[in-house]
Amino acid sequence: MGSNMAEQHPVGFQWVMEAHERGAKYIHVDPRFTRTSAMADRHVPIRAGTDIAFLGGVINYIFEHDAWFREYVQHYTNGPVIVREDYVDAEDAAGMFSGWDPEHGAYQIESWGYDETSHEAAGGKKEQQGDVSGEQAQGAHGMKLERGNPPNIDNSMQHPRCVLQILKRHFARYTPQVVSEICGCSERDFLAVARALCENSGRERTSAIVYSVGWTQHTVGVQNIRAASIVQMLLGNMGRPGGGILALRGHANIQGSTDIPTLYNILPGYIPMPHPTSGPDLDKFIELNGPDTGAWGNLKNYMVSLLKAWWGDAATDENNYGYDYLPRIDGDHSHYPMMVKMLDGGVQGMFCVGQNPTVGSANSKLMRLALAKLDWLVVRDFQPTESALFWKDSPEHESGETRAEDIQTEVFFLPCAAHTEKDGNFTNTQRLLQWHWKALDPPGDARSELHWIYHLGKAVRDKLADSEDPRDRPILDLTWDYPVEGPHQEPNAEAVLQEINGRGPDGKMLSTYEELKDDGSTACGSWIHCGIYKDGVNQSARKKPGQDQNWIAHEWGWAWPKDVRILYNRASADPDGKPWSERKRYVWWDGADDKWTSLGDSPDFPAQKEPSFEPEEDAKAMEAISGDKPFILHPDGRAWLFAPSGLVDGPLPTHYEPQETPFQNALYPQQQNPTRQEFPRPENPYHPVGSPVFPYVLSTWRLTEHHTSGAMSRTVPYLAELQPEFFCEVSPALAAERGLEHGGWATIVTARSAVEARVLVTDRIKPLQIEGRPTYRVGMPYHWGGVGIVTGDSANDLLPLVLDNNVHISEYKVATCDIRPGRRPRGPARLKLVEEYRQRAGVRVS
Amino acid sequence: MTATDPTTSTTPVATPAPEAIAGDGGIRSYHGQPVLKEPVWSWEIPCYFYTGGLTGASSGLAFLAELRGNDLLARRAWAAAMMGGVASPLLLISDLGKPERFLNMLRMFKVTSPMSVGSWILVVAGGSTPLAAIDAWTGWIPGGKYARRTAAMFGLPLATYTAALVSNTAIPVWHKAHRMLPFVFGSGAAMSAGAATVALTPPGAAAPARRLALAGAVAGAVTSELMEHRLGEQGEPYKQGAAATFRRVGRVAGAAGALLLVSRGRSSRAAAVASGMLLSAAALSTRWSVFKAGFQSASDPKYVIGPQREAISRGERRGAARREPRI
Amino acid sequence: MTLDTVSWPASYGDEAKPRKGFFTDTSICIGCKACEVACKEWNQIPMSIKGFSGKSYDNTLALGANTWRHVAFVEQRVPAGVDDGASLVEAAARADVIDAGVHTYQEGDGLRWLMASDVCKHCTDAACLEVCPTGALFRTEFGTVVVQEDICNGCGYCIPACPFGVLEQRKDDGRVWKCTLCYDRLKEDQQPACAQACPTDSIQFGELDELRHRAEGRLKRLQDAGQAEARLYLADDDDGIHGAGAFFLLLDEPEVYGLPPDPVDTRHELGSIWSAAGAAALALGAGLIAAVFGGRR
Amino acid sequence: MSRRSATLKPRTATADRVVQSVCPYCAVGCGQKVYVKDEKVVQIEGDPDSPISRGRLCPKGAASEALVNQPGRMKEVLYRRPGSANWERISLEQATDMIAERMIRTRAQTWEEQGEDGKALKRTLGIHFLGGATLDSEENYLIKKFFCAAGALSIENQARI
Repeated sequence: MGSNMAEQHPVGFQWVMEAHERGAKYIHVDPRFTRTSAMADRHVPIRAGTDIAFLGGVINYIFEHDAWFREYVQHYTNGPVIVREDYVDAEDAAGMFSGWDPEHGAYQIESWGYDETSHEAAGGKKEQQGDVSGEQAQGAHGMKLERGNPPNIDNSMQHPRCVLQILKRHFARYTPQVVSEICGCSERDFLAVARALCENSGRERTSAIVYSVGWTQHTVGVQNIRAASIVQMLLGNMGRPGGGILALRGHANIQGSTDIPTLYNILPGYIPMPHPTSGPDLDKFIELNGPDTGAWGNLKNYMVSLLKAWWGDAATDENNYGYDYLPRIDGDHSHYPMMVKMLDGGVQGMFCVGQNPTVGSANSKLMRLALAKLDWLVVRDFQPTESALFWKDSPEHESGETRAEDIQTEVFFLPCAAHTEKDGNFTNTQRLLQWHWKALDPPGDARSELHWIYHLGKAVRDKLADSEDPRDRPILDLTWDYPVEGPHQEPNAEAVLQEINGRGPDGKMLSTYEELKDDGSTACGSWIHCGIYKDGVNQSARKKPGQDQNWIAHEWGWAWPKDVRILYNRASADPDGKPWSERKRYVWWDGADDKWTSLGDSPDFPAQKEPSFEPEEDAKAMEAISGDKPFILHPDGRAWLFAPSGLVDGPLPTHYEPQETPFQNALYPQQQNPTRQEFPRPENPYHPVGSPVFPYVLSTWRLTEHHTSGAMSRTVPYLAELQPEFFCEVSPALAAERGLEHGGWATIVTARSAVEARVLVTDRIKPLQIEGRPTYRVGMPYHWGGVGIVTGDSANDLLPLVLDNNVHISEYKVATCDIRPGRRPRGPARLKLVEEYRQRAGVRVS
Repeated sequence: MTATDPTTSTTPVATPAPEAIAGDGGIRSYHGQPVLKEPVWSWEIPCYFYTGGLTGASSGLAFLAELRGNDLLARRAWAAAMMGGVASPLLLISDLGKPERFLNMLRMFKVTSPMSVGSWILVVAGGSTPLAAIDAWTGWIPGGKYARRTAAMFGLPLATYTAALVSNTAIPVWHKAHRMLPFVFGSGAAMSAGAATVALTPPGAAAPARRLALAGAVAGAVTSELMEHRLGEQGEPYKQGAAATFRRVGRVAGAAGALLLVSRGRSSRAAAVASGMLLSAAALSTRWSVFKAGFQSASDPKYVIGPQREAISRGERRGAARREPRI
Repeated sequence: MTLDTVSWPASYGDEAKPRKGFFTDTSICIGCKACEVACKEWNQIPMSIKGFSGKSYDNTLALGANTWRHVAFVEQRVPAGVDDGASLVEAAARADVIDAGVHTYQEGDGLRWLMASDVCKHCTDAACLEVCPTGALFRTEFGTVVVQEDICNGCGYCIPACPFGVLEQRKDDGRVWKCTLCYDRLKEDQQPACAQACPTDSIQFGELDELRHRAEGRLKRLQDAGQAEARLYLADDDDGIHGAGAFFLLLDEPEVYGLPPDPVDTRHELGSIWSAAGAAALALGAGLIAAVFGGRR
Repeated sequence: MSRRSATLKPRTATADRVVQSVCPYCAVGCGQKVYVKDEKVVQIEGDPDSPISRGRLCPKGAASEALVNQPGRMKEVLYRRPGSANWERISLEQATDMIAERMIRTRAQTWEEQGEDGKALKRTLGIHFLGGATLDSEENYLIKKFFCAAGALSIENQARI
């Protein structure tokens, strides 16, 4: 669902094809009929942005047919946990949960907590506020619990306030008929999917759900995934072979980019960035951010080791290991709010490193206008991208809105090295780090990012060397001494990897994060990666041929944490440690040797902890996790059907309509996700719900033949020729309604912009019947821009910025639009056209 | 593009783009794309078909006229043969781009390749014709009579092998006509040689050339008609586009030239020249018509798929696809 | 000058290798075009942008000088079930297939999207090779058909000779180019680039006998699973080209994929072609004699 | 058989060296073998040893050689002055120096030592970083480390997009 695996991950898709060959059922639930659908046993088209309704229907079906995996749910999830009395569900409050604070437009989440937990503990850690990223804002890593146990549990799961009963009630109205009405699929199709999932789950069988940005790029992105996780927990499909929820990531190291983030709100290993609340006090930070129990109970070990890795000898017990050197976040400083701030002149400098926001980011026109407000911009790429050239050629130049001579931004373009020209790790979509070796030196001035940041850092440090200013201390005290080699003085990437892995007091490489200490004796750049250089060997560079190993291929690359290939794999055994079935054997308790053993994976559980283990009084961290609780990152070791903390928009997924939609919410008076982030301003206006001026649903997507903004494909001859022109896909019925000619041109208009595209009339984009009328859709791949071998208008110019406040990702997958035959007007007439639409639709522009 | 409502359509196989199915006769194809590639040959090739025929038949005419003792006619016919004989390789080289590419043709002798065989015929005929002609005019060439015999003998296949060449392709309008096309080309060669010689020779000495031209014209008309008749629907390309235009020009010029030749060719040198030119134009046009018809036949999938599919449905051929597993 | 054409295996004696080929199973083709790109990259084929075609996702349109692997895309409406007006028998059959979880590729939603990677067929009876006057086209020790770029003189005869429209002239250099079945890679026991890349094994490379055997098994599985439309194409010695080195499993009639339903090597009629040409030459001779001797001088 | 045909050898057999790598496009993480001859990449193809990809590649992966040798690949540093209509060339060293200066200047001008409530912020929001997801983890690590130390808080990634 929400994934086009055959097109976006063709090589990964071989495994789906192979499973299918062996008799696995394969279903594609997606608005579009894609190459993925063409291969499926069944394609169920649904309206974009209605996934929660569909999955909610599946959850309801599971309860209606008593198909849930009782033993799994009882022991491994928080289904039996009783929730606080003051919790009010969205079902009972018109689509809003308890705790809504209209003044701040945010939820106070205390009431979502487990019964008999205190305010603070129940709400998890509250160092940060609702205006920060959801994960941190509401205590991603959980709440304070005695011995890892929720205070009130009803193992019969009959208590009206136990999670399972709340869940049942919450989704009771998501009947097949309602699903069909909201999603536009047939009841028959829906029931076939629900039945297939239930029939293929249990002790003997598992089902997997695959998603991609078709789920994340919504104002309800996180809750889409939550809904799937509820399905999988109820059916017992987590932590087991052939199960799980598989996020298919679109870029070589996008998983790695969050594990070791270049993200504003987290440190390596998902440690939250500090907030001013804790002041200079490290212990306060730990107290506010880490639960006492579970793997996060050792947050201080991880944090101190990280600080030691960064500031070395300058990080001492006296100075809180340099904790105060870290900058503080007190708001949403993510990409889109920063671009808006930039548009208002609040940002002086920007680095675009292998990234092309003027094509790839939503409302790319706003991106270009914002760049023009910078003092300086640095772009690193293979060749100057649209973002590097925004001052030279841009649609706004054509429409007369901007001129090169008026743009005062200094622009640096630095040529980058290719993956073949540097050593390093990509983390693939299943957390597997695979080392790629350098084959040759980069040409000319092209350099790796490692070279760039290392030498930039050195230059800054040199310039500040004599500074007495305390704010320069963190830079000067930084451990920044990597061995360099070759004619270009390239830093040694393995030396960096060793720092990430971490060293013990003796300077030897550490083997697991369990060895990290909070006394400054260990240094580790990313606790989840601890062990990647175990025994002084680059484990991620292991390349034992797959054909010489079993299917787990444990000696190829390295997966965090602890080289675990299936996360939470303790759940592949029953509470007593026996495999759920012989057929689905994976990790089990070996009574003879008193340890967890497996088919060839690392158990994601303390190796010697018996299934019957019960924590002692006052147990902390991993000691507080029972032997039958596989989900060790949660303080209670349970998977959360109901999320008492960690989310800003509710403990349970709830159907909300997208920001722009032709329809009213059929289930609740609350139309949209109440916590979504809007940026209403003239550059980013929104369409009214159900606007007849913008009657069609617009989606953007990718093609096999191109890569994101096209910077890595429109410049490559063999890819450029496969999909040479920007096009839109429409159904024959919409083509007839609007007089669009197959193979001709169409202009697609929103209140943001108007673009032109070639018309591909196809049955693949079927109209869906919603509320008794057909909804027509316009779909567009977004790969084109003004630079490259093949060029074209950018679909992202059409989209508004509107974010899921949990993660600040914009809603790329649904907006509304109009489409008309012919090419778009040139010059200022393009603006006029958009303006005319705005007025007709009564669009609010500020 | 006529858009249809997918919910009401009952067509079992429909496609969004109308070109996905070739319009005519319900023949299925891939988006109307051609199955075959059109030849890449340019204007030189149909001209060569003409000059080859002209050379071949003229050599024969000249040789025979010598035997008959009509030396004037023979010398003029040798001139016609020489013109064609010199032009032919030049045209081929021009089409290939470089002289050495023509030499490359002589790496092998392949019976399966009419072009290979033809290259050798051309080398022999084209090589001997100028010698023969010069010898006929001057008597200077040692062994000249052998050159003349050779030219005359190889002239005959030179005039018809080009038909074998185009017939031995996958292009339906050519290949299906492989039994008739050499006769069309042979007739055309006769007409070309007759016409050229008529134009070059005083009418008093040109009687055999006139007979040859007229016989060629009549035979050409008959064989072309027969060929198109036998092609049936496959012959449609002759009635379309450039092929049809050349065909019409060929017929009109041929009829006019023949008429003029019959009526005034014996008495008026001017009329003889005019009719010779008309008939030459007719011969050239006919070759062009055949040439273009081939292109048109290749570019429309229905001419390729239609007959193949029909032969399969008639049970004459099993086709290349099979649904029954052979295990 | 040589008189004999290289044949396989006879000309190679002990050097002859088992005949190599492709089995392209279009029932598992996902239309990713990896084969097209891998081929272009390996063979360093010049870029050729044809623009937006509107023909589904196909913008390269056909095999040619600069596209040696070509992926066809065909969108079709199919009756998918009782809801869509299909016969009850058909719907029931399809439902069984769906519930059995096998072999319903490229169907669903009343639509099917056929995808198929086409390539030079490396015919047993290869008209292109036979008509080539220079010997540039030859049969290798692997039984494949290759244009030798250092011999080809661009005469263009092979182009209309090919019943599949595979060969094409490259405008700038005048020579003809097509799939070599990666002749260079074969010499080092490496797979052709397309087969190596193909993510789903839709393109299978190997010894022809083995591939044919495998294909029969696959056809039977699909037929048994209710895929009545599945068929092998060019897998038999008794077709018009005596079978191909590159053969296919298709899910519709060949012409739907742009393939001729009954391709024939014209050499099978070479005898009558030459006879007709000879007869016409003789007739011309007779005509000449008649013209010269049949009246006054 | 022509001379060329008789002596034909694949580039994979004549390469100076072959290096195991990973595809830079999507996150499946297909294994690649990179063939180098005369300090130029001459071929990139799937690595059959990879248990992830078993030697296969998609069209983008198969085009990797064309990516690294792409016709328009820029090998020089470019600089555009404020208001200028054109690029000019500068050296890498000069660019590094100029960027370092600008970072320091912006940082100084936009430094926020503390918030309105008097609590320490120790940061600048005057610099925004947006990284692509084709950067290596080691590179991201140094970027995060350095920007954090500089107080340049708003570093972001494709992962947000």
